Amino acid sequence: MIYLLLVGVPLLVGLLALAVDNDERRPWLLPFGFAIHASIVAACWRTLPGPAMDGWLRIDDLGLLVLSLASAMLLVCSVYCLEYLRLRRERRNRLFTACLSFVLAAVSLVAVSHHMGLLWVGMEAATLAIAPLVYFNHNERSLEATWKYLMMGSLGIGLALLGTFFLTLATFPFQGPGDPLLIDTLLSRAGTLSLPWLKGAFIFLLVGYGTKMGLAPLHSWKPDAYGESPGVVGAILAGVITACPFLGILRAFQVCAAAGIAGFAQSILVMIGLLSMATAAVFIIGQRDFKRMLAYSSVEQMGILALGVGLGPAGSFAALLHMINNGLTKGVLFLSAGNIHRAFGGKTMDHAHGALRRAPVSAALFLLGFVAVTGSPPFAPFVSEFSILRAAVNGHRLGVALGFVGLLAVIFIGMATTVLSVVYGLPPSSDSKQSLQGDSPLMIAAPLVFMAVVVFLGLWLPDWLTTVLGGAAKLLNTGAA
Amino acid sequence: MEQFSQLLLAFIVFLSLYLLGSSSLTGCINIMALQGMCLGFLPLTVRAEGFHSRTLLLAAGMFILKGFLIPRILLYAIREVKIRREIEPMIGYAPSLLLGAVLIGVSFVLAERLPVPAGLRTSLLIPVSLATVMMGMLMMISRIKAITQVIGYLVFENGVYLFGLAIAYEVPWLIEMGVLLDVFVAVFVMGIIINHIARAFDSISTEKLTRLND
Amino acid sequence: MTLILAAVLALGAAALLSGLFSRHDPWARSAVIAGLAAAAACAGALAERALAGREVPDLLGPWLLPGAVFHVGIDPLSACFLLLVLIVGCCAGLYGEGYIAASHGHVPSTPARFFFLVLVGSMALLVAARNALLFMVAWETMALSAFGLVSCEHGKPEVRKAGLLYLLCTHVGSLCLLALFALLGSNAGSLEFSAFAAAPPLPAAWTTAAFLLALVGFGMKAGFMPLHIWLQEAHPAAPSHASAAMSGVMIEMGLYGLLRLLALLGPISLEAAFFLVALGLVTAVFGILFAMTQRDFKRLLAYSSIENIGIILTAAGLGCYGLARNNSSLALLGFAAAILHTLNHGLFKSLLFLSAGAVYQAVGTRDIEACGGLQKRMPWTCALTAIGAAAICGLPPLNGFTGEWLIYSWLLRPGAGHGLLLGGLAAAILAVVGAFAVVTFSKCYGLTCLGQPRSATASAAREASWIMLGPMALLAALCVGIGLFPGPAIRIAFTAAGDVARAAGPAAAASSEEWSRLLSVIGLLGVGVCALSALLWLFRKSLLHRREVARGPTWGCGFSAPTARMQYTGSSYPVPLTRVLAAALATREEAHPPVGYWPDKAAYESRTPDPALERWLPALTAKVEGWISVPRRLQYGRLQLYLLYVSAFLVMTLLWKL
Amino acid sequence: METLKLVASDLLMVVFAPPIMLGIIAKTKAAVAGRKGPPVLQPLYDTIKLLGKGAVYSKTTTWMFRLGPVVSLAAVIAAAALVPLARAPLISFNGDAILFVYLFALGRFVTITAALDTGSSFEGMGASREAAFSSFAEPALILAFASLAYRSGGLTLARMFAPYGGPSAAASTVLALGSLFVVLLAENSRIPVDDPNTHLELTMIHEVMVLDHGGPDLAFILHGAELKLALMASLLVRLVMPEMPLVGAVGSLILGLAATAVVIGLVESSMARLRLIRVPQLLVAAICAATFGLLLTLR
Repeated sequence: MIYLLLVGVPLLVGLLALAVDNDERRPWLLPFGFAIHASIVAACWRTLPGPAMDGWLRIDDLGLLVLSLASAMLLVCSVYCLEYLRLRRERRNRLFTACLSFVLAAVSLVAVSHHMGLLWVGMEAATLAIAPLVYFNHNERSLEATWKYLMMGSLGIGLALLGTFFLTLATFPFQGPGDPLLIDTLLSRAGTLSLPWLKGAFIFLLVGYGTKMGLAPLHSWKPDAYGESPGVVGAILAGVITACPFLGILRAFQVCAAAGIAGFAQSILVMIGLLSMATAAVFIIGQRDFKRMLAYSSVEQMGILALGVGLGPAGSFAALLHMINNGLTKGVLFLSAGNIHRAFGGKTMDHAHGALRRAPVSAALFLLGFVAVTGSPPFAPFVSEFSILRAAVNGHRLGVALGFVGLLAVIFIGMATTVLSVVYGLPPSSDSKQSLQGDSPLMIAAPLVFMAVVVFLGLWLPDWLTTVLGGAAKLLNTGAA
Repeated sequence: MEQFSQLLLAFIVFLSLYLLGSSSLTGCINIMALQGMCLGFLPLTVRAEGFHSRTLLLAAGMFILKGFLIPRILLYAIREVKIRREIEPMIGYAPSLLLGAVLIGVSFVLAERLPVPAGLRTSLLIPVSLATVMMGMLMMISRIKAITQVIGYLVFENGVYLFGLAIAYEVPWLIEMGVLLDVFVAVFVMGIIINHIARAFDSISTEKLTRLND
Repeated sequence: MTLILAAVLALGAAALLSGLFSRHDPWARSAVIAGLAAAAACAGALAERALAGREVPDLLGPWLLPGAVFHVGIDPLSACFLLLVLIVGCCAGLYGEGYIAASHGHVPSTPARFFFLVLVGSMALLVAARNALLFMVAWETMALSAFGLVSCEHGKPEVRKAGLLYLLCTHVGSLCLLALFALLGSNAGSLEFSAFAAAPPLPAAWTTAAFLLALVGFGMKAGFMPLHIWLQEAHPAAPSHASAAMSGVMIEMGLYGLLRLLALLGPISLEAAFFLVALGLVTAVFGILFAMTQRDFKRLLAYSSIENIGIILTAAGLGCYGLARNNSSLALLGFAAAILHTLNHGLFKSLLFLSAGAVYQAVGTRDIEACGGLQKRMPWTCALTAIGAAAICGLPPLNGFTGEWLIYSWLLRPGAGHGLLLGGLAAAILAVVGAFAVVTFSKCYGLTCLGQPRSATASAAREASWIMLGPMALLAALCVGIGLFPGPAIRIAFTAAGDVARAAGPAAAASSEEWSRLLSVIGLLGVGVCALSALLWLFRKSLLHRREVARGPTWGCGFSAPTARMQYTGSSYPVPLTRVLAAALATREEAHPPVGYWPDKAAYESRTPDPALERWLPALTAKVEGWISVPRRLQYGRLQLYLLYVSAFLVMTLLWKL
Repeated sequence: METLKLVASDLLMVVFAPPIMLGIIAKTKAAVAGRKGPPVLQPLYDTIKLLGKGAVYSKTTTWMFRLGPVVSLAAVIAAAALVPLARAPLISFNGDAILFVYLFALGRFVTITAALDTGSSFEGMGASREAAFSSFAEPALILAFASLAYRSGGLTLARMFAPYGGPSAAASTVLALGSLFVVLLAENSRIPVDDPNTHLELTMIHEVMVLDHGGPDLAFILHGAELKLALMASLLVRLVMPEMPLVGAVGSLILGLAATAVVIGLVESSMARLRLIRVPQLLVAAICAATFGLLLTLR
């Protein structure tokens, strides 16, 4: 029942949005619909609902984390959208609003599905639902971005499907009750799975979902899509849409760990994690376009997530925490970046400088978000990144630790150069800038909320969250070496 | 029966190679249609379980969809944007053919490392599907025109579908759900995109789509 | 122990209030002053208790972060630095109010107040932190608030440049510290400092790694050569009260970190100790050399901070030598010298920065060549500057001498051993540094305050307000007081050093008494010098009584119309040295000497670039650019390539792993 | 009683020995030049005369200008309290050697700032040179002190300059003597480093700094300079003087000072003034000598 609500409510909201024919009122559907969704999620926190549809739907700690992150972020972003869409009157926002709620529906499906096939379907739906959002600006650049996004996305989805088939074949010869792709079935029969097929499945799922998640070298669509879509869409892409494929990879990892080949999966994850960080470092240095810079930083964060999971139990705990911290911080960054973009009519260092004078709050938030995302205390990402570092050192993997720290340093240098030149200095002498407005209440309220949470989590990790994170990490590492 | 399926599979690989080599768009689309029909026949042959109503339905669906529906859409698309031939691809035809051969080899090597799933009538299915997948990717990589990339993507899908046949029995709905949804959606959305591309750039080539870079 | 929390909270609250009242200046001001006063009261009482040797129980609180405990405690070492933080913080903060008021909006008041209070608060928390995570939180808060201060006036491009450079350096340092604490933590199984102390010794490879990480992490903040590059850029960029706090206290926090680590982890190897001494001497020599050649007096002060850090590091290295030889008296002496000089440097350097700020506001430039003749126009400021300059040269009746004297007595101590030759040479190098300091600060003070004004603004300069002069006077009084009656300061330094040198009990107390007795004799001699000077002054007065005392122009050696432009300039003053030391300094001279019988305009300009900043760093960045430009080509926008990456990666991974 | 005598003798030393030494130097030079020369007590007469005169202060100057002479003289007198003149010094403690060096530094600092206070280009020039050259003299002094301290096992001037009969005593003593003598010449602006009675300001170092001082101030400065010379000379003498009772000690010290003065005079009349750029080389040579002495003591 509750699952039906979780997926159905946003779906309904989306359909309503399609039905309503008034650009002024339509956006107001979102906050209310999403608030209901959020309250349902809150109910899930109180008591985890049991499995439904003979085990196909079930919220475990992993799913709960992703679900809550998505619900919270979309709720705040929908509030931001009220103001944003009011400013973008020249566009019809029917498709935008509808797709936003469809995204939530698809993501909820991914989060609650306890079956690899169903999870894949949800991922597919999410991929499709986000495309119109990326294309919202309807200009050549956004078209190109959407094209690349869809091409890469469909390829990734295809590979993920192939991976799912591999997973099925790993269970052969399959007899008995239940569906072979049920997580529970897979885990319970972990011992009997055929390892070559399982390995193949993991690789295909990693590449397929990794493409959607944006791990290097599968990330190349990211800067374009993030750079050309509206800031709020960027926030959702970087915060929510990356969490779902990560969940998919985690499920595959869960099975591998249960089947006792965690080492194999971890080695690949560490490799791809460091590779992603290195790639991000290379492209962040001297990046003049601050939205593309954020995209690369997101590539880096994905790498950190993969690395964390690759570093064993402690690392996985940190990685899951980092998934949440990164989502919220990216929320701050993309929303404030969007404001700055609007305040200057450009998203490169050449157009935008001296933001602190023209859009003080957004600029300050942008600066703080940058400091936070690069892992400085007292902000939340620091906690998780430090824990990952400790996990690496405790595992006596000094090489990995060294690379991690070094890449963090390089990335910080690259980002700082761009961010500071955007935030500080004198704004360009503006002649026709009255069309470009500075801060407006709702659009700084949303990132402010995110920032508050980031600071809070950086100073105080509530124990209810810790228990869930711990449970999820335990799920990941059952039987892991 | 087994011989027949083997024959079909070999034919499918051959068709993919032919696709790699051919330059005329209509030709490509027709060959794809042909490949789709072969895919339609396969479910009846590869599995030991013989003729279920489900299998029949699946076969018919594939036959119609991949054999007729999608080719129609694609032909409509190229008529819409008025182009016939693929301009010079990124990788020439001969090299891409060679690469295709190499990829077939690779896929057989990989298939060697995987145990043959039980209940499969032919051991050829897995390598062939992998090969088709890879050649589809190769086509997406080596071609300039958006439409040919779509065709490549369809070849890739065919490969995935072939693979799905191996498990069509144990996982009743996945293959239909997955492949149909996937193919349908991908081609549909891309059709729209292509139209947009046509309008935005008055050409269907992705040459123009290289503004966003570092 | 809750007092420290009270202090930190008071400062935080004051910061928030000053931010809230950004519209009502008087309220914000009173908030600042109240916060500082409250913090001083709380933490001062605490420090007094700790230094009096009374046991102060630690304060442990739950803190829901992985591996974190909210654990603050205070021991003499902490108390010593806490005292410094408070004194300098309060003086600079009070001064800052006057400075902001007098700057007529050049200094944005809200960030200048907010970040300053946060800076002081975070430093107070830092010295009390007993858990690595808490330490890092305080450390980074300190670094970031300092960044906020540095980029207060971010309208100016050079300020932005300085801010960026500072941010990059400090973050790299912080990352090294993170790695360091990860190492220690994994060895100790916990992030508690007490656990570090109790942990088994690190594996050999890790020891080296930890040493280097600590050196870079803390040295980046303290400004060891060549990690100093940010320092001389950032300190001039910040408003002067902030520069005072940064140069007087913040960079010392790097040394506090090193000392704290030594106190926790115990002795380091002999080679490491020698390395520290050598590094300290190099830092000192080059710091003062670059200081000598600066034209901007705040840059000059920043470089001299590097020099003093070098001296302190030398002393700390000597202490480490003592530890390594487990000769506790030597260790005690070395660390005590380090801590004492840290205290002294904090005092006179912040005094000098404050007066520099006053001069900057009066003249409107930081260029020594445009100053001069200020002593007639702003007598109080210049008098205090003179005291600071004499103190920083380590001249006897003032506090600067006490620390250096301790170092000398360490180096020239009687006894035999292979270290002695090095000791003598080190002493000689210290002497050179001292002499260069005399050159530098006779230039800084003499050419800025004395002679005739070299510019119109300088001749129009006005004395600073009392709210600015008061704190400066207090600092100067402390400099003189410690110089004449060094007893208490010595005891503080020695009790603090006891923790690091692991020398406690009667022996340590005895040696502390011994040294304080000797220094008190020196102090008395200083009093004697003052008394003697006073007597001679009176003597001269009586002699000149009822004799004609004429006032005329300066004797121009026959030239009848000397002008202010004929005075010696900051560029020409150190030339005898820069010429001799050309190899080390690479001073660029821009000279257009007068030519012909009727020469037209002649000019001379000299500039000494910082090699680390202006040669090595660009070379490094160029190299890195070269490296990354190769993979950069991978992303040039072609979808086919992107697809190729995916497929290639897939096939590779399959062939490799499957 | 003993101490009273000691104080009395020291006081006499501090007040009368310095000018007389200068007189002897002048006499020696005159004698070498075949002139009659001024009376030996001439410097004393000068000082007294100057004390009797009024003063002229530049309008540019401030209190710093008047502080200079006073503090420099006071510093030197304080240094005198540390120096073992005839017997034990008035004040002696472990580490007083460093204080001795730094008291001179204090005197230099105030003299320099006083010179800069006049705003005259010549005095600025002198200040710059004084500051530069002394920064080569100080390490030599410290190194010499270091070797003496190590070999005598104590950082007090009294012990360092007491008679010493350890291994390689002679060599190290000679080296210390040599370096200290060079430092003495440099610190007291004698030829070959500086020419005290040149009349071309451009070539002066110390003298040019005090161009503007007159009357009692000049008297203070002159006496301070003479005293400084006398103190360092007496250190040299103590280095070679055997232990003996007070009277003998006073006598031999006076003789030694006179001898030193003669030597200085001979050096001055036999050598020309070095070019300014060469001065650092001389001092570096002194540093090398001191280092070598240090090596010898440690061997």
